[in-house]
Amino acid sequence: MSVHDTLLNRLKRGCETMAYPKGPAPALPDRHGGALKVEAAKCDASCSACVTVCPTEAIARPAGKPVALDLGRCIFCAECVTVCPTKAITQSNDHRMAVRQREDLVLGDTGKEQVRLAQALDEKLRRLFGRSLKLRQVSAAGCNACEADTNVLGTIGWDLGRFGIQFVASPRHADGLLITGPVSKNMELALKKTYIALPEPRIVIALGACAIAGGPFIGHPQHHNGASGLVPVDLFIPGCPPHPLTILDGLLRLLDRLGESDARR
Amino acid sequence: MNLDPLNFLGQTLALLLLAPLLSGCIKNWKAKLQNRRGPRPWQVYFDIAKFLRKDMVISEHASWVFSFAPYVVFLTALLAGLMVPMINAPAPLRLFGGVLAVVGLLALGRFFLALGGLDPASAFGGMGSSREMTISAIAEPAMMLAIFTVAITAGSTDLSQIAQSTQSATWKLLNPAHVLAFAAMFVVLLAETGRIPVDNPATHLELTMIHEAMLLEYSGRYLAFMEWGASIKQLVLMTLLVNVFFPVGLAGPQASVAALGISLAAYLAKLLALSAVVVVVETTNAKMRLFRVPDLLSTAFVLAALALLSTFLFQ
Amino acid sequence: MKRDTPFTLLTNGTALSWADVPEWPLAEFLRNVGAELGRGERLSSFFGVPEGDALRLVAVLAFDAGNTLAVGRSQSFSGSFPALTATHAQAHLFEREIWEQHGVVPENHPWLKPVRKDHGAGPAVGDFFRVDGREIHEVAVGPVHAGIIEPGHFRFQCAGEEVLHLEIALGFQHRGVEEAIAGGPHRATVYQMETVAGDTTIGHATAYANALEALAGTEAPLRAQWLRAIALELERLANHTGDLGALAGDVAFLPTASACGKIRGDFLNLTALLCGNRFGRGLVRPGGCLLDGDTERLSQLRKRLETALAEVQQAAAWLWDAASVRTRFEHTGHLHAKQAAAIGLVGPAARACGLVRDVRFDHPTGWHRFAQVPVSVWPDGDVFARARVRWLEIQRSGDFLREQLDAVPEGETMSSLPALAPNSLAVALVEGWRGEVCHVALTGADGKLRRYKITDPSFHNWTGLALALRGQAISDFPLCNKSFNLSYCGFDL
Amino acid sequence: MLLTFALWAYVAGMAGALVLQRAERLANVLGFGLAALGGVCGVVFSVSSLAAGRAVTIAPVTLWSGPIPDVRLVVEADALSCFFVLIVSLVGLAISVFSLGYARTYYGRKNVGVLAAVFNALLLVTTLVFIAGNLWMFLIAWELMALLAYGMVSFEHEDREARQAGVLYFIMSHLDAACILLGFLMLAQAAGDFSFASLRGIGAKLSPQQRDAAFMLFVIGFGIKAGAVPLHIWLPVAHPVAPSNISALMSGVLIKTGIYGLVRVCFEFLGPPPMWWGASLLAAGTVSAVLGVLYALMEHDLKRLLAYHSIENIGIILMGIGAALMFLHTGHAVLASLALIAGLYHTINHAVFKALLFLGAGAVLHATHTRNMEEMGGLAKRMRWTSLFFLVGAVAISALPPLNGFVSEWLTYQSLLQGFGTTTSLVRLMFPLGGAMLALTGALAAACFVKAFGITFLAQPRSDHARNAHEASLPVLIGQGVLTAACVFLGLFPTAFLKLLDPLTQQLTGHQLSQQLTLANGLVLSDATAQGGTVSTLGITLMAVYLLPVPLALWAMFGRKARTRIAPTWDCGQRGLTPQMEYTATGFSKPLRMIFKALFRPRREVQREYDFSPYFATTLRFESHMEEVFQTRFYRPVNLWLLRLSRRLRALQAGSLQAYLIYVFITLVALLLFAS
Repeated sequence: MSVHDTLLNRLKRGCETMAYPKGPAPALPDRHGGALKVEAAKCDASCSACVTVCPTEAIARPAGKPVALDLGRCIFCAECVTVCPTKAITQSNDHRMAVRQREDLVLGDTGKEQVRLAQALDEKLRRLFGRSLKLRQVSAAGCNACEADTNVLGTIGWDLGRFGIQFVASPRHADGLLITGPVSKNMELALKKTYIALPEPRIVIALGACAIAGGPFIGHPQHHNGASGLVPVDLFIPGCPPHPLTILDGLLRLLDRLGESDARR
Repeated sequence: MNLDPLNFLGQTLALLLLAPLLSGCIKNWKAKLQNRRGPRPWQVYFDIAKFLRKDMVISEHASWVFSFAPYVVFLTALLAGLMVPMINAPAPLRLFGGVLAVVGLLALGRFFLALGGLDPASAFGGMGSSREMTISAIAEPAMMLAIFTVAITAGSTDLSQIAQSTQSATWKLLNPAHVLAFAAMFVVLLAETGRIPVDNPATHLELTMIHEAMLLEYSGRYLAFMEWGASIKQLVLMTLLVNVFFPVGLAGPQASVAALGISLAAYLAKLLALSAVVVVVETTNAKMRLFRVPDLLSTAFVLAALALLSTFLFQ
Repeated sequence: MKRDTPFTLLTNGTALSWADVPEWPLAEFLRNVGAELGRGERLSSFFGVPEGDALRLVAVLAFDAGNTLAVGRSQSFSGSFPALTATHAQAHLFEREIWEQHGVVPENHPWLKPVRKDHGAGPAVGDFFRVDGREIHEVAVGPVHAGIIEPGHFRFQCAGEEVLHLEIALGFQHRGVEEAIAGGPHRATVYQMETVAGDTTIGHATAYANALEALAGTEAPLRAQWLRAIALELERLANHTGDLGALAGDVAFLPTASACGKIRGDFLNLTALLCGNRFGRGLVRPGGCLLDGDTERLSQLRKRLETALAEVQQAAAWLWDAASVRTRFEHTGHLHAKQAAAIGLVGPAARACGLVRDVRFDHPTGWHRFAQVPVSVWPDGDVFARARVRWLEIQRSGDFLREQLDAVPEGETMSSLPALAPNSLAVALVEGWRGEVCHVALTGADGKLRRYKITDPSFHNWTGLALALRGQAISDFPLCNKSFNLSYCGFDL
Repeated sequence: MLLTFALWAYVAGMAGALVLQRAERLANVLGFGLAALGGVCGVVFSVSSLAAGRAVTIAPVTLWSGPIPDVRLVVEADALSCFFVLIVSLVGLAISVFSLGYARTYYGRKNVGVLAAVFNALLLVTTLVFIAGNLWMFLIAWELMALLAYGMVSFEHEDREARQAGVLYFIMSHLDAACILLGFLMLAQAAGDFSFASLRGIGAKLSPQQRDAAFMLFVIGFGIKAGAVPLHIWLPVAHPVAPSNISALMSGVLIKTGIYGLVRVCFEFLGPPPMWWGASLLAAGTVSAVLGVLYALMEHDLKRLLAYHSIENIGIILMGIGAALMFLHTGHAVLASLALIAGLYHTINHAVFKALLFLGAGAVLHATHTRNMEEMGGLAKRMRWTSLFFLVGAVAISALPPLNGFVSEWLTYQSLLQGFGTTTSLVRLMFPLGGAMLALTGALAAACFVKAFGITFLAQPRSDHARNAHEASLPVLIGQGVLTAACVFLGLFPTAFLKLLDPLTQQLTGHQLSQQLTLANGLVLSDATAQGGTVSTLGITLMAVYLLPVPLALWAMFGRKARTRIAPTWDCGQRGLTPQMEYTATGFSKPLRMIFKALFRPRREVQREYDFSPYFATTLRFESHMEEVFQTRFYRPVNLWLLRLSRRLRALQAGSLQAYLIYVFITLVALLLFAS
């Protein structure tokens, strides 16, 4: 592989990193569906078809109140969308789902048809991590799909490094913890020790349905149904696994690096 | 004792500011060669500024040596930098040390870096220190022999003197002794700054790290000083390579402002050219097996010995 | 050719009633299994079925040469049983698992340590094997690793840089998948099957679907089987490309590492084109496939497949041309064919040691009965061989996809699944990209799943990594580990 | 006058310690106190005489003249002897202060009185060797020194290793005494008189073959004493077993008597040296330096490691002296004095930092009851001051700026570099190659002391002794402190010290070099050529302090609010790090053992036992050994040959009287033939 044809090939291909967030976001696969939208008005009180069909009991019907869909527990299997007679629950094809508070993920009340997107960090943390955020990833049970999609962010197409965001080897060098998986009992000690090893100020990101509420394994006695019980979580990114675009959007929203292009709410 | 403050202050600032920019440029170009946009060259500044602000977590096993090492690494790199001619031939601390002092200061920095790696009782730090000292033990004689070749032709170990004498006879740059010495120094540069064939600076695998393994336990401002010291050391070695072995365009002692300008431009051009060569070498080579690295460095030693022989034959 | 064997033979993806499974007293059962293993057969699955407070052992053997499977069970017993591991190393992890899950003790098992340590104390607590010698020191690479990989504990016994012994302690990813299926299939079961090992979603989901279809006595429509084969090969392409890139990344060879990272994303997007999820979630269901690809979508898939295969061809060419890469790959992490056969390796790791083992070839089921993918084998058994096998499989999967996408079968993709037959046993093997995925389903009298055993290929291969490291330099461990690239969550379930 | 007072102090100390053996505490204070007093007087005397610049400080004085004519003990002190008296007194002073505290460990166990007495005797006899005026004085003092040192090596005679080391030391000492005796007899036979004054320049009267023979005898004799390779095998065996204060004295001072003898003979007695003398010394020095440090790297016994380093530093000194002899041959007297200054400066540097390291090792030994580094660790937090002193010694011996090791090696580099231009014959290639080997030695020494300091003092304690070690007593710390101060002074103020060497170089090479070596009124050290290289360790330290505000300003500007928190070491999230997971000393140096395996010839055996299947080992044992190349390749064959020869010779003792008469007759006839 001589030097010559590496350089030649490189010049021919040019830069393959996407323009986003300066340019338009790459399209989600058409059958992906993106975030769910719940219009409580359309939902008639008597039917509870979606509640029975959801594999992770993400949909609940509190008495007297319209349907409540917890996007944190949802694994985006879209069973409820197909089975709902009145199309109260629809797919919005919107990749933006990251939130700062856990309760923002519960949709259904008036005004909460869609996810309230995450605000940026407060002034002090943003000044500190705005242009240099080093994350330490901890995989605590789960199925390795979220890790794969976080790895994809490092490839030349997404190129996370251009935002100054980098995954580092030692927690001593890290500013934040990115947790995937429902935190099995066997990984509880390791997660706590990693969190302690991080120097303050530090942030925690729960990535994927497992890390938020246990994902497809919700309720199993072998794990803690997500990281929020063990460490204070600053950012929730739902999905099973969340599309790389959703993860990147969450990270940039946290650092207020999205620019004016599509900052909504 | 002509320690004029302007030259001293100018070079100190240049060292502090240029070093992170240079390592940032190298990272950026490596990314460009992989068809990605990559981190911006001044990203290293943001990282260092953030580390300075952050809190520190120190291991319970670490002793006072652990906290002393970052300052030693940072200051020795800075001092070595002040003894190497950057823009005009007489370096600010020219009187306080020639090439032997530069090599000695860098060795002192490495000594404390290795101790800092061993202190927190983690196996990775011990592994990093052992590998770092092994590689430097083989690299130093090669570097010393290359420097001797140049020093002997110049008749002194004072860097400014060497630069000026090599500069005066321009054909001297092409004689085999000089070329061989330059090649040997280039290999030593790759080994000392932990570049790809020897060590992968951007690796994530603690078991393969050499330089990075010793920094695993550092955080906050200590880590900032360590990273900054390492980038200054890289700038010092590159300046040594560029201004002493290839001193084209280096301004003389009492140079006019115009001459200084040209010298600055020539220096930056040479520095970026050398960085480009380093980047291409890093992109087209895989990391060597750890037991092959001494063979690479012994070839550097043989190159330097041949350089020495050729001064004797061709003089 | 049918060999005379006391076991009942059945082909892959079929079921038989629980009564037809031959039953022997414990000692005789173990003697029969030992005899078959002595003849060179392979143990696909070996587990316990609790009956009251007693236990009944069930063994599923794969007669690769005979292209058939064999099943046998022991009478119920309690207390302990003579271990097979003393003479047949491939049963060692299965017996440890039986001990951990059911408490029956395998007598004089040479390495009786918990597998996942799910009751109480976490994994990697027990006493590790110690090499005695003055200059020996331990290197412990703990659950949390430097990069973005799953947690596992590696305890090296080193003399300086040389590794004398490596012991791997897993169990950190244990989520209790098997325990949750009992009494199933529940609503969440199919989703849990897809997330047993995220990068082998299609492999595990197809095995689960085949097992249930076998128990229900039906078969998925032909076009669904065709779609499953397409998705399985796309998953293999994506993972092997990712591995080639990761191997190049581990030796810091940037051109191939960066190129393959991007191309893996392209292959995942092809799967997403079919079913919306990059890992193929929501495609395979018992009874067929939930989503279908119309001609326009399939032709778009065919075109993008062509460009991706061309790019991976270019990236791999760089890798094989670079001499500095070849010196790192060759003679690293060597494993002999005899060792590989003794510990029962499967998948690319086994084929890289020269063993011809491929479920698509030995036990074809579904669409593989009609379309053949040649077996990619390489003799040396080192990191270079494992990389070459991956490269051969990428080329052959590419050819298979081109050939299949040019001849799309007709028919609908989904059929309803009748109730499961009671008291019957089904075995489903699928050649996942890491090797043989084995699902064994046993229904009770009420037609509900009484016992469901999943064996991920990593369950066989982790011992291979521990063996490959002996005598290597510790700085080569990440390279050897990535050349196997085994699943931690598939092992821990 | 001061010198006689010092000698009498030693005698009094010896006598006092012997008499008061019973009262250990008193004997300790009296013995070592008087030794310290003697040391102070010796230092003041030598510094004042060297500073005064007088060529001859004490005219020849007869101490004792016996009944046999011209068998007199004459004492004479010139600049060279004053310099070495300075070394013995300075190191003796520091060690005696150290021993006040260290000897307490022997209370009740060993006889402290004898230890103090022999210590004083050793100091007395060594000083006499340096100021010996004539042959008898020199040889008698030399022999006494060897005997006393043998006594000390087998001081802890209960363990077999010490006894064997003592025997080996005894044999080797008498081997070198024999060679020196033969050499001096050849010179005295030519000069007709035994006084050193008459021996000066005697070489001119000898035929070239005789001069070369005399030179070879002296090189072997003094080489054994100094411990140059291949005559070094006794050093790493003898020094570690002696009590720490004595091994500090032996390593710091006793091996310097070999250097003193070599300089005295080569520069004064044997006249203008041929080229091959200097070249052979330079080669021997280079080989000693490289092999010394390579063997030191492989050691995990702290004191053996330091002993091997003595061989390395002796090699560096010999390189300086060899280069000086070569320059004398080629007529470059200025360069010769530069090389000589480099050699002698390194002699005093080595005496100081090696004694400091041995004292540090002694303090650590006392705290952890073991010499094996693999059982130490974590001492930096428990023995804060000892670790600081050991670190200063380690930085000095690794020739790192700004301490004294760097200055003497800088001078050696300069002399080697300028040596390249002195001749046109191929031999000039030896200089840069010698320089490269010196660089290799320096780098390996740095690696060795990272290992020594790191494994001994840092990380977690590896044994209970190390865990509850505590700081040494005050005198022990003061002893080390004195030597640390000496290291720092010799490092930062070389120009001041070089003035003391002026009378010495004047006497030996006829040049005073301190003015040419000093620039910027004493701040900068130059290499005595017009545009030559300069270095200023004081300048570097001042600049370091001057630049310290840069990181501090950054800290103040950015990180004022940053807090520091103590947490467990990052262990990848497992249950916690055990000492077993720390790096071992042998593990640390394993890569270098692999690189230099041609020299070490490592052999490794792995015993793997398993009950049932090879995949599940029950026990695994790993042993690796290195071949002692010199013993197996050189000394053992010589031993076997000697034994065979002596067995054959025993046949001569036939036991019959007639046979013996015939032998006498034959020798008589032979002598007659020879005499005519």
